[in-house]
Amino acid sequence: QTTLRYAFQGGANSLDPYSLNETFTLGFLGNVYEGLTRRGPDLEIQPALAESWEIVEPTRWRFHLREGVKFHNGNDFTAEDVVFSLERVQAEGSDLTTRVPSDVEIEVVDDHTVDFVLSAPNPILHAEWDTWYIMDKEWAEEHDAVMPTSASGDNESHATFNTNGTGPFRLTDHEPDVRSVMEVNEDWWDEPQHNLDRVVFTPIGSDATRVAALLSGEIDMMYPVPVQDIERVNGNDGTSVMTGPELRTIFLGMDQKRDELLYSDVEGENPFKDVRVRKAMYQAIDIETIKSRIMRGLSEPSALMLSPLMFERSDEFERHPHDPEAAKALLAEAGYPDGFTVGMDCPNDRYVNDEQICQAIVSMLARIGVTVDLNAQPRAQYFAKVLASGGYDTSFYLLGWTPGSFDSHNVLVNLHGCRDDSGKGGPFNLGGYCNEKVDELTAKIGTENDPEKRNDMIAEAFRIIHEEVAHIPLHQQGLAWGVSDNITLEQRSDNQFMYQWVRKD
Amino acid sequence: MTASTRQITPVLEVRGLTVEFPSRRGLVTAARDVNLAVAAGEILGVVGESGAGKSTIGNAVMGLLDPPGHISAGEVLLEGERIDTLGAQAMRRIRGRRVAMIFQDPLTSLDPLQTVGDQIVETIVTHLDMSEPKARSRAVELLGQVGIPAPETRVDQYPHQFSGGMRQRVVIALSLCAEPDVIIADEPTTALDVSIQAQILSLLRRLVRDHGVGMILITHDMGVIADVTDRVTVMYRGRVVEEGPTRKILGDPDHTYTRSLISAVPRPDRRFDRFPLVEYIEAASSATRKIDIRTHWLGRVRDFGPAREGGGPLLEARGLRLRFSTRWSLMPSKRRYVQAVDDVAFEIAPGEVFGLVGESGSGKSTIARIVTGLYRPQAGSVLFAGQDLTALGSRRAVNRYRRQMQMIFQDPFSSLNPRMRVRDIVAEPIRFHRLTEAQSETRGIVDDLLEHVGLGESAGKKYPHEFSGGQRQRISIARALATRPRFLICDEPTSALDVSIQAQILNLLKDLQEELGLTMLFISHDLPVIRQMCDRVAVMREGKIVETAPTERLFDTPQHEYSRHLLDLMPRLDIVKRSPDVAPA
Amino acid sequence: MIWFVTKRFVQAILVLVVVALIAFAMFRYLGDPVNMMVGIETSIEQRDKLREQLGLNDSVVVQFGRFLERAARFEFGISYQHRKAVSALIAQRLPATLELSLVSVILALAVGIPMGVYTALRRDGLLARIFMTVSLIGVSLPTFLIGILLILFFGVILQWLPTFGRGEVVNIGGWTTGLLTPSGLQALILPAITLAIFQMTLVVRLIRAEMLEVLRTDYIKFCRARGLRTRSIHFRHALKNTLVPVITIVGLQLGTVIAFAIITETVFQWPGMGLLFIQAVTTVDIPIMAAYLMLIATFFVIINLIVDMLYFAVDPRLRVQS
Amino acid sequence: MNAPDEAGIDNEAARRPAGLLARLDEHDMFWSFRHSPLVMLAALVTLVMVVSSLGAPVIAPYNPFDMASISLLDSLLPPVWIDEGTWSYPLGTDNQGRDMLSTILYGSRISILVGFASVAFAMVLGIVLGLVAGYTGGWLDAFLTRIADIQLSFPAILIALLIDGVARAAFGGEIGEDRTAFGVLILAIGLSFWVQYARTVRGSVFVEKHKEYVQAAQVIGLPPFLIVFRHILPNVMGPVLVIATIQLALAIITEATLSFLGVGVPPTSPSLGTLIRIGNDFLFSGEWWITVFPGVALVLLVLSVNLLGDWLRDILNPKLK
Ligand SMILES: Nc1ncnc2c1ncn2[C@@H]1O[C@H](COP(=O)(O)OP(=O)(O)OP(=O)(O)O)[C@@H](O)[C@H]1O
Ligand SMILES: Nc1ncnc2c1ncn2[C@@H]1O[C@H](COP(=O)(O)OP(=O)(O)OP(=O)(O)O)[C@@H](O)[C@H]1O
Ligand SMILES: [Mg+2]
Ligand SMILES: [Mg+2]
Repeated sequence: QTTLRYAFQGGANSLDPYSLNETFTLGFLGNVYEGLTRRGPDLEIQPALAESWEIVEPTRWRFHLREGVKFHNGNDFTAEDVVFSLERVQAEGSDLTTRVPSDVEIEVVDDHTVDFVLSAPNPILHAEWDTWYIMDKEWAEEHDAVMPTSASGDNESHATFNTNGTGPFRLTDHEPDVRSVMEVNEDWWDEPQHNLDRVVFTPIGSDATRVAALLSGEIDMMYPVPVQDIERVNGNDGTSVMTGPELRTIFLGMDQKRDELLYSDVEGENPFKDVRVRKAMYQAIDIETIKSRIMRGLSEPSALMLSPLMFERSDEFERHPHDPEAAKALLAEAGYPDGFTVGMDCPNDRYVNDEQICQAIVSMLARIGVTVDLNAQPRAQYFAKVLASGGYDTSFYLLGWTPGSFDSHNVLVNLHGCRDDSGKGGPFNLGGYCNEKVDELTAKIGTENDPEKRNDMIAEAFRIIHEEVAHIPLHQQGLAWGVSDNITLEQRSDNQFMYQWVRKD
Repeated sequence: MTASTRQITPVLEVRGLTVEFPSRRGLVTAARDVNLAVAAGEILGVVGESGAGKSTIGNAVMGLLDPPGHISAGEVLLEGERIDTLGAQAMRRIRGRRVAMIFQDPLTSLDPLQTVGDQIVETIVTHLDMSEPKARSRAVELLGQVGIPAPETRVDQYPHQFSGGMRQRVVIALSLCAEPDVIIADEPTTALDVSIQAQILSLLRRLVRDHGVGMILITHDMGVIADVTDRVTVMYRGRVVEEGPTRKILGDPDHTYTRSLISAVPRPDRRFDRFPLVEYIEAASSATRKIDIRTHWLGRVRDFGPAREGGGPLLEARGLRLRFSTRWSLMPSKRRYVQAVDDVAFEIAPGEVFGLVGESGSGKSTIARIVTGLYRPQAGSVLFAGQDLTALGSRRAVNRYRRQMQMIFQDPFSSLNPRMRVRDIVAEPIRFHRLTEAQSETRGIVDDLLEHVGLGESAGKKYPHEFSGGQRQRISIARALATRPRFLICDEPTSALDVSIQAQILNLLKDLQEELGLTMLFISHDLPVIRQMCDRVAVMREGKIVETAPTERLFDTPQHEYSRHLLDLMPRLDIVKRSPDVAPA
Repeated sequence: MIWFVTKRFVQAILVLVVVALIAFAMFRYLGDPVNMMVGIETSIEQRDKLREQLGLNDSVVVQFGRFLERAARFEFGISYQHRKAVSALIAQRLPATLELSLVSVILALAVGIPMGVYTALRRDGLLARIFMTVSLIGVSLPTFLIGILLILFFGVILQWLPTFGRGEVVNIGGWTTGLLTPSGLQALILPAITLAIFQMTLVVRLIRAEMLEVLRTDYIKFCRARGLRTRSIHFRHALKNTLVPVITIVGLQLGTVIAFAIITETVFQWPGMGLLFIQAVTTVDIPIMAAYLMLIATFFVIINLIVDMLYFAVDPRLRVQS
Repeated sequence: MNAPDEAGIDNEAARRPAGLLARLDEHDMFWSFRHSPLVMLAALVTLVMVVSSLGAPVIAPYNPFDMASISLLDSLLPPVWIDEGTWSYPLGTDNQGRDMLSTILYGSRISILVGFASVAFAMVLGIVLGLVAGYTGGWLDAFLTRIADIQLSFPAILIALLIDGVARAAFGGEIGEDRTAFGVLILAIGLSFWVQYARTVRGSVFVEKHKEYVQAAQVIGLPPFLIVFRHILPNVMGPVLVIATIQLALAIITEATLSFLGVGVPPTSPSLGTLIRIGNDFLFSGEWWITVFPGVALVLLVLSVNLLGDWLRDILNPKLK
C-alpha cells in the first residue's frame, strides 16, 4: 500500500473536464481522464485513446481508436463516446471550445474509427487534444451530465464531483479545496510505470506552510516551491527541488492604442506610440539582475514572446541589450529628455514573485527618468481592470502567457492581433499593438501545413514584433517542484504532474 | 451594666497606636498614640469629632487600612497576643470569626451582585461548620433579629433593593453571623430610626451580656452612648483626650472638649432657635465666626425665573405611589412588589422646614427621589411653585425647576464621583449654572463653602475616598448649598456627624432658611434634630404618612400610636448633668 | 418577554437585510468573477455571455433583490468556483471553524482569567510584569508570522505536531469533528494557540484593569473583614464584579474569531469557513461571500443577544424595575 | 474649625518655590509620571520612535521611497555584524535593495500615523456611540447596537475594499497618492474597530448609570451629555484604554494585510507591517533580518504605548495612587 501525498498551491474546483481551461485542473484530471492523444515527459505527442491517426486529405483527419479500453465504471470506450465528447466540448458552457475548431464535422467510420472533417487545413488540429478528455456517453446520460457544467448553472451537476475516465487512476474521494484521494485503476489499458496504490492530494495555499509540510516529511511532493526557499529545501536532507524551464512567458505591455494614456502626466499624446520610447523602456530593464536577485536564477530571460521549447528557431533572436544610457538617449530623441510619469498595473498573487518584479522594474525605469506609480493588486481586481471586461483600463502592465497549443500561432493571435475596443482580433493584446503585416502572416500561419514555410513566416512575424517592441518580454519563469528523496518522477515543462511516472520506495 | 461586671483582662487591647496616611501632599496622621482596651462582656463607646480617627482605629485593628495607610507605631493585642503582625492567612481566620467589624458605610459594604442571603450564608459556612440549608435558616433568623420585615423573602433580594437603614442592618447581621468574640461597630445605627435603633442596641447588648462578647461602639450619638456603653473614650484630632466610665464622662467630664461636646447635644425636650456650638477649638478657623448671610455669597439672591408666589405652597405632593418589583418573572402572577410609597400627599409652604420621620424602609428616600424627579411616580403628581413637574414633558422645562431644588443624599459614600476632586465636585453646580463670572471667584467660593462645613481648603485637592464618613457627608452638603437652592431636600443630612459639626451645619441651614426663606424637606430619624429644625413634621410608616402635625404639637401630643411609640423610644441623657436650661448663644 | 424576543427577531432580520445590501454594494469592487471562472483563452464573447447569464450586468439593486428573494427561501445559489450549492459548502466547513474558534476562546479564557487575576493581585510583582510583557509581544506580531514560527518550530524542527490540515476527523451525523482522534487533536493545537494569543492578551489585561478597581471597593474590604476565603473573595466577589466588560469583549471576540479566523486558517490550511471565505474573496465568488456574510451577521446578532442577556444574569441592578 | 487632617500635614506644597515646575508638579499626572521611571522610559521610547519616524527624511541615511536611488544589486544584504554585511547598510537590505534602517524609519512613519489615527478615530466614534446607547437606552440603544452588529459582520478587508472603491470612484486616478491611501486605511481600520469600544462602554455605562453619584449629578440639573462625559466616562475608561493600547498593534498589522490586498499604501512605500509581511516570505530562506528588525520596532512601540496606557489608566483611578 504505497501512498503518494502531495500538495499544490490551489485546488481542482470542478471535476468536469470541460468546465475550466486551467493548467492545474486539467493536469489533475489528466490522471483520471485521457484524451485521444497524450504528451510524454518531453511534451512529445503520443497516441493514447487513439492508437494512430493520419491526414487522409488536407481537411480530413482519421483516428483509429484503441480497442478494449474500459471506463472506470466498466463501460467500453467506442467511437460514439468520441462523438459525444466532441459535442459536449463544443456545447454551451464548455470552457474548452477552443480545443477543436467550431466548424469541425465528425464522421463515424466504424466502432473504432472516426474522421474529423475541417473547413480549412489545420496543421495543429490535435495539438491540444491531450487535454480534451474523452467522456463516457452512457454515464453522462444516466447522470444527466450531458451538458458541461456551465458556471452559470443554477443547479449542481453530477460531473462536477464525480469522474468516470479511462485513465490510470480513479478518484475515490473529493472534498473541494480540502482533500482528494485517488486509487490505482487496476484494469488500465496501458502498462503502468508507477508503483502507487493511492494518491492523496491536499491544496496548501500558504507558501511557507507548503514548504514546511514538505520539510517535515508530511508530504512527498509539492509545488511550486517559492524560489527563495529552493536553497532551504535542497539544504534539508531528505528533500530536494526539481527545477526546469516552464512554458509561461512573463512580459510587459504598453498601451499603444489610445491617443492619450489613461495614467500618465503626458498630455495630448501617447509616448508609447513611439517605438523609441518602447525600446527605451526595454533597454532600461536589467533582466539578468532580476533573474539573479528576484528569481534566484530560476528564470530564462527571453527575447521572444514564447518559450524556445515551442519554436525551434528561437535562437535566432537576441534581447535588446540592457543599456540605460542608450535608453536615456532614445527618450531624449523621442522628446522626453527628462522622462515622464506612467501608472503600472501589476498582479501580486498570480505569477512567481510578480510584485517584486514590478517593483524592481519601477526602480530600473526610475533610473532613466520614467516615474512609475505602481498599482499592485490581487488577480481578481487586476484582471477585472486590465482585461477586455474592464475596457483594457491600463497604460502599462505585467502579464504572463502560455500558448495552450504550444504553438506560435496562438501567441500571434492572442497577443499581437490588431483588436477593436471590444477585443475582437487580439483579445489579450491589452496594449492594442497593431501591424497589418503581422496580421496577414498570422492568418497564413494558421492554415499552412508545411512546417518549413510555416516556420519562416513565424520567424518573420516575430522579427517585426521584436523590432517594433510590441511588448517587452521578460523571461520564462522556472518550474520548481519540491520532492522528497524517496520518490522519483518526471517533470513536464507544462507544469502538469502525472502520477503515471511516479515511483516511491 | 456597671463597672462591676467588668473582667480584668481585656479581650482586645490597642497600645500606643499611630496610623499614618502618607500622601504626596504630606502626611495625614489619622490616629496618634491611641490606647484602648475592651474586656469581654463590655461595651466601650468611642465618641469624638468627625474625622478624629475612630474608623481608622477600627480598620487598623482589623488590619484593613486602605493603602497607603499603615500602622506606624503601637500594637494590637487580641487576648494578649499581637495580631497586627500576623500573616494574611492567620489574620483571615481571626477576622469575622474572632473580631468582627460593622463598617460605617452600609450602602457600599455589600456586594451588589450577590443576594444578602448568599453573603450571609457564605460567611457562616466559612467560619462555623454548618450546612448550607442550616446556615440559610440562620440567615433568615438573623435578618429577623435585626428587624428586617419579611426576612424569608428579603433574604433573596439584592442590596440595591434595600433602603439605607435596611442595608445597615444587613451589614450588622453579616458581622454577627459568625459569632465573634469582639465586635467593632462603627456607627451601627446612624441610618436607623429610633425603634429599629432600640431593637439593634438591645440585640447588641444581649450579645455582649449573654455571650461575653467585647464590643467597641463608635458613634456620635450621645444618647446611644448613655444607653448602652460601660466606658467611653473621647477622641479629638486622632488623639484620645479622655477615657473613663460612661457615667463619669457624661456626668462630669474633665476635658474641656468633652464638656463642650456634651453641652452641644441637641435637646429633645425643648426647642432653641440655634444649636449650641462647641466652643473648644484647638486651631482657630472660619467656621466659628458666624457668617453674615446678608453680605455673604450664599446670601446673594438668585432669581428663580417665573415663581408663582402668592401664598400657595412651594411644593405640593399629591397621591404619590411607587412600587418596586422585587422579583421579576414571566408570569405577572409570580411577580413580587414592594409598595415603597403608598398614596402620599403633603404640602410645604415657602420658607418652611418640613420634617419627615419614620421607620427605616418606610419610603422617605423614595419620596425624596420622586420629588427631585429621579423616580417617576406610578401615580400622583409633584407640584413645584404651582407647576406640575410630573406633567412637564421636556427635560429643559423640568430643569428650570429642578435647578431650584437640591438634595443632600442619604449615603455620603456613593453619591460622590470617586474620580473627581472634591473641589470640582463642589464647583460643578456653580460652573454649570454660571453662578460666577470668573474661575477665581468660583475657587474662592468653593474653598469658603468647604470651610463652612468644617473642611480646610486643602480638602479641595483630595478625592472622596480620602475622607471620613462625616467629612464626605459634609462635602455633599457643600455641593447642595453651592447652587444656593430655593428648596433643599436633606436625606439624613447629619447622620454621620458628631454633634459639634452637626450643630455648625444645622445652624447654617437655619440661617439660610430665616434670612432667605430657604424651604426644606428634612428627612431624619434623629428626633431631637427634627424638633430643633422643623416647623411641621410628617410621620411615615410602610410607605404611608400616618400623621402630619406642627413639630411642637407632635412632640407634646402625638396622635398616632406609632408616633407615640417613636417618641417614647427616643434615647435620653438623663444621667447627664445638664447645664442650666438656656440656649448657649 | 415574548415581546422582547420577537422585537429582537425583527431587528435581526433587518440587520441581515442591511448586511446583504452593503455586501452587494461592495462586490463590484472585488473584481470580475468571470475572469476567475474561465481559462485565460476563453473568448471575450463567451465571457460576456457568462456575465450576462450570471446577471452580473444588472444593477446592484436588482442583484440584491434577486438575492433576497432567493435567501427568503434559504437558497444561496451555486458557488461560481466550486459549482456546488453554497449551503452545502458552508455546512461542510462550519464544524472545522466552530471547533477551532471555541477551543481557542476556551483556551484564551482558561489561561487569561487566572493570569488576569494574578497580575492584578501582584500588581508590581516581577512575574506579573513578565506575563504582561510577554502577552504583549504576542499581540504585536502579526498572526501569520506567529503561525509560521510555530509551524517552523514544532512542525519542522521538532516535528512534534502536524504543519497543516485537520488530521483525522470522524463524521457524526454530518458534523465532522477532530476532537475524537489523536491526530485531530494534535492538528488542533497550533492553530488554536495562534488564534488564542490575541484574545488571551485582551482578557488578561481587561481583567487586570477591572480587578484593580474592584479590589479597592468597600464591599471587598468588608468581605475581608468577614474573613472570607481569599479565593472566594477574588473569584466569587471581585471577579464577578469585573465581568460586564469582559463578557462583552469575549462575546465579540468569539464572534470575530468564528468570522475571521481567516489568517490562521490560511496559514494552517485549516479547512474552515475562513479559508473558504478568503478564497471566495480572491476569486470573487459572490454567492459564497453573500451567504457567508449573512451567516456571520446571524452569529453576531445571536452572540450579542446572549451577551445582553448575560448582563442581566450577572448584574441584578440592570434587571427591569417597577 | 480647621480640618483635623491638616494637623498632621507638613505642607510641602506650601514650601516649594512657585514656578512652572512647581505648578506642573501640583498636577498629579505629572507628579506620578516623574515618580515612575518605567513609565518615563516607555514615554522616551515612544517619543524617540515617533520623532525619528517623523524626522525620517532628515535622519535616515537613504530615502527608500525614491525608486531611482535603490538598486536591486545590493538586495538581501545581511546586517553589518554578519560577514558580507556592510556599514553602508547597518541593518542590511531587503529584497529590493532598500536599506532596512531607512525603510524602518520611513515605514514606521506610515504605521504610526495609520495606527494612531485609526485607533483614535475608532475610539472617539465608539466611545460616543457607546455612551449614548448605554445612557439613553431604549430604541436608540437598540438601533446603535444593531448598527454595531452589521458593522461586525464585515471584516476590515472588505470594508477597506468598499471604501477604496468609493474613493477611487471619487478621486479617480490619484488613488495611488498616499494621502488618499492613508484616508482609506484609517477609515477602514477605524470603522472595523469602533464596535469594540462602543459595546464595552455601553456595557459599563449600564452599570455606572445606576450609581448614586450619577443621580446626584442629575439633581444638579446637568444635561445628559455632561453627565455622560464628565461623570460616567472617566469611570468606564479603564477597559477602553486596555483595548485601545492593544488595538494599536492590531491596527498596524491590519494595515499590512490590507496593503497586501492591494488597498492602502503601494508596495513601493512599505510600512512596518508590510515589511514584516514581505520578510515573512524569507523566513525559511534565512534572510531573517527583513522580518526581525521591523518586528522588534513594532514590539517596542506597542510595549511602550501599552505601558503608557496602563499608567494612564492607573492615574485615572485615584484609589490606585
Ligand atoms: N484613605 C485615606 N487617605 C487619606 N486620608 C484618610 C484616608 N482615610 C481616612 N483619612 C483621614 O483620616 C482621618 C480619620 O478618618 P476616620 O474615617 O477615622 O474618621 P472618623 O473618626 O471615622 O470620622 P467619622 O465619624 O466622620 O467617620 C480623616 O481626617 C481622614 O481625612
Ligand atoms: N431600587 C429598588 N428596588 C426595589 N426595592 C426598593 C428599591 N429602592 C427602595 N426599595 C424599597 O422601597 C422601600 C423604601 O425604601 P426607602 O429607601 O425609601 O426607605 P427609607 O425610608 O429611606 O429608609 P431609610 O431611612 O432606611 O433610608 C424599602 O422597602 C426598600 O426595600
Ligand atoms: Mg468613620
Ligand atoms: Mg433612606
